Amino acid sequence: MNINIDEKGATVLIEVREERLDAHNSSELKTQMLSLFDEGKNNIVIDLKDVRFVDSSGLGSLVSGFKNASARNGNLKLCGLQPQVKSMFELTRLHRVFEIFPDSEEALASFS
Amino acid sequence: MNINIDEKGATVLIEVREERLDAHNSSELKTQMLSLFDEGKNNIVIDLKDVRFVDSSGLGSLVSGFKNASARNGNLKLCGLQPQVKSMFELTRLHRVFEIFPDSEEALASFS
Amino acid sequence: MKDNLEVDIKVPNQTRYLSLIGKIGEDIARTLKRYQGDREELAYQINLVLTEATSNAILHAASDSENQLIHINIAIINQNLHIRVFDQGKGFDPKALPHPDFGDPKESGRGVYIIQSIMDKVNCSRVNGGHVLEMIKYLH
Amino acid sequence: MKDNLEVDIKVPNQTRYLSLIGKIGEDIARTLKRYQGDREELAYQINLVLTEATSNAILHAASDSENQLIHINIAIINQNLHIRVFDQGKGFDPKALPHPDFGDPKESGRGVYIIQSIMDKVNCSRVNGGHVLEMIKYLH
Ligand SMILES: Nc1ncnc2c1ncn2[C@@H]1O[C@H](COP(=O)(O)OP(=O)(O)O)[C@@H](O)[C@H]1O
Ligand SMILES: Nc1ncnc2c1ncn2[C@@H]1O[C@H](COP(=O)(O)OP(=O)(O)O)[C@@H](O)[C@H]1O
Repeated sequence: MNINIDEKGATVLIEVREERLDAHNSSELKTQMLSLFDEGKNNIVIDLKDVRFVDSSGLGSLVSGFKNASARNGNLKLCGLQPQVKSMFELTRLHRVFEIFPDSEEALASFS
Repeated sequence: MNINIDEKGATVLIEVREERLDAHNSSELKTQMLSLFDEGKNNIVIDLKDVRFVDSSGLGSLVSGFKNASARNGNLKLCGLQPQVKSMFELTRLHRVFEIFPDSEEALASFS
Repeated sequence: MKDNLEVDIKVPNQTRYLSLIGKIGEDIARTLKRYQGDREELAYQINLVLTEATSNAILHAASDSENQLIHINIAIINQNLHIRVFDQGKGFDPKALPHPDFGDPKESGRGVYIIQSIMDKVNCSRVNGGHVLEMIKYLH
Repeated sequence: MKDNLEVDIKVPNQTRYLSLIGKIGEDIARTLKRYQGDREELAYQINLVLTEATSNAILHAASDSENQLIHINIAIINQNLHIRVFDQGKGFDPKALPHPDFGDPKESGRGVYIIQSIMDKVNCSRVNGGHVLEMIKYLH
């Protein structure tokens, strides 16, 4: 999976550089987040701007990250959702669960 | 077929605004050129910059236009060939038949 | 009937082929002659339904053999979209599944809900020693 | 064998479906697991061969019926690409066709030449009252 992980102060920015976040690669994203949690990094922004397609497994990996971050008193926020990806969050009501920002700058700023 | 026809002095610029020039739409391009010849417009530049795919019918319509223009003491020149489209001209040796330019500006300038 | 079409796909039992199957679905959506709605929205929906149903077949109902092929059929019949995904599993009743609990979001359990939200008919039935999930969407 | 796959397509006898068939070919090229060469070049080539062979079936060998479906089969078998295009025509011998005259370019007559340049084996044979053009490309 093509992924970019960048520490921005106390927050970690994960850029998913894939066209699809689906049952084929979502477990890799989960694993990446778990190793961040292991290192005590519990504030995460996931930038989905390159992602054109998300399925229920992709959503599941984000929910997993969100729950793990919250359980550790951190947070997981999203940004860069393309319109059709956004619709997926609405269909599954997950837009009420995640804080969603237009871009990574705003998402990162919200942590400070 | 999505096509743009623009008179630039004594030369006509045809922009093919389609991803494919193939057996489905090439006869339309031929018809368009025939009506230009009927109006006495025999110097033509065809800009293929939007065209990602050409098949043998697409090539055939360009050969038809070239022969008609030449028979009327005009010329038909090409520009904006994407690399894979260019390979098609090489495979069929048509790169030796047509004058091919990088862009429409250079192709139009070559007429004056 | 005019404008009917059918694409039948057999690929290895592996998630790396989900993207191929989804893309074929998108290509079909973009080719539909008489569809009045938003084609790009339909393309995403067909991609999604194919991805969900096929990954369920791989995850919940694959045969043991690594070389077993997954079988998917996509057809336009009388302006309706028919998607069938065949598997070697024990089948399940889509209508009996609980809706996801929106108040307490879980990691899994959204696939069939998504399929049912998009398609007009969803039905699982026995066929040659396995099952087929049959999904229909009316396009007119 | 591992990584075999098969896509079988039936579409109306109309050139507007050429782009769908070509795109499915491109999608397959981009999914191939072990291909070492340039995938985008292969994608164009498969798109082209499918387009040429299918438009020939539509133009030279279609049945009279407007509702007749065109039948195309694309398969990866033991890392070879097999493309078969079925038609209702009288068949022809690809090897007997003259090469295009490069010195005196004509409007038509490049389709089969292009197919033969790209594919390693090209063969036309009788099948159920019509013919099939069978084309193979070795991918390894
Ligand atoms: N093809 C199938 N064969 C057997 N059971 C299935 C199949 N597809 C889905 N199921 C059952 O339906 C349940 C719900 O599926 P789904 O909504 O996709 O969520 P998830 O796959 O995340 O559990 C699965 O957990 C499984 O028990
Ligand atoms: N499917 C087919 N059935 C019968 N004849 C065919 C078929 N495909 C090609 N041919 C014959 O081969 C000739 C050469 O085809 P091709 O190289 O594609 O050029 P074009 O189609 O431009 O004539 C055709 O003119 C036709 O006579």
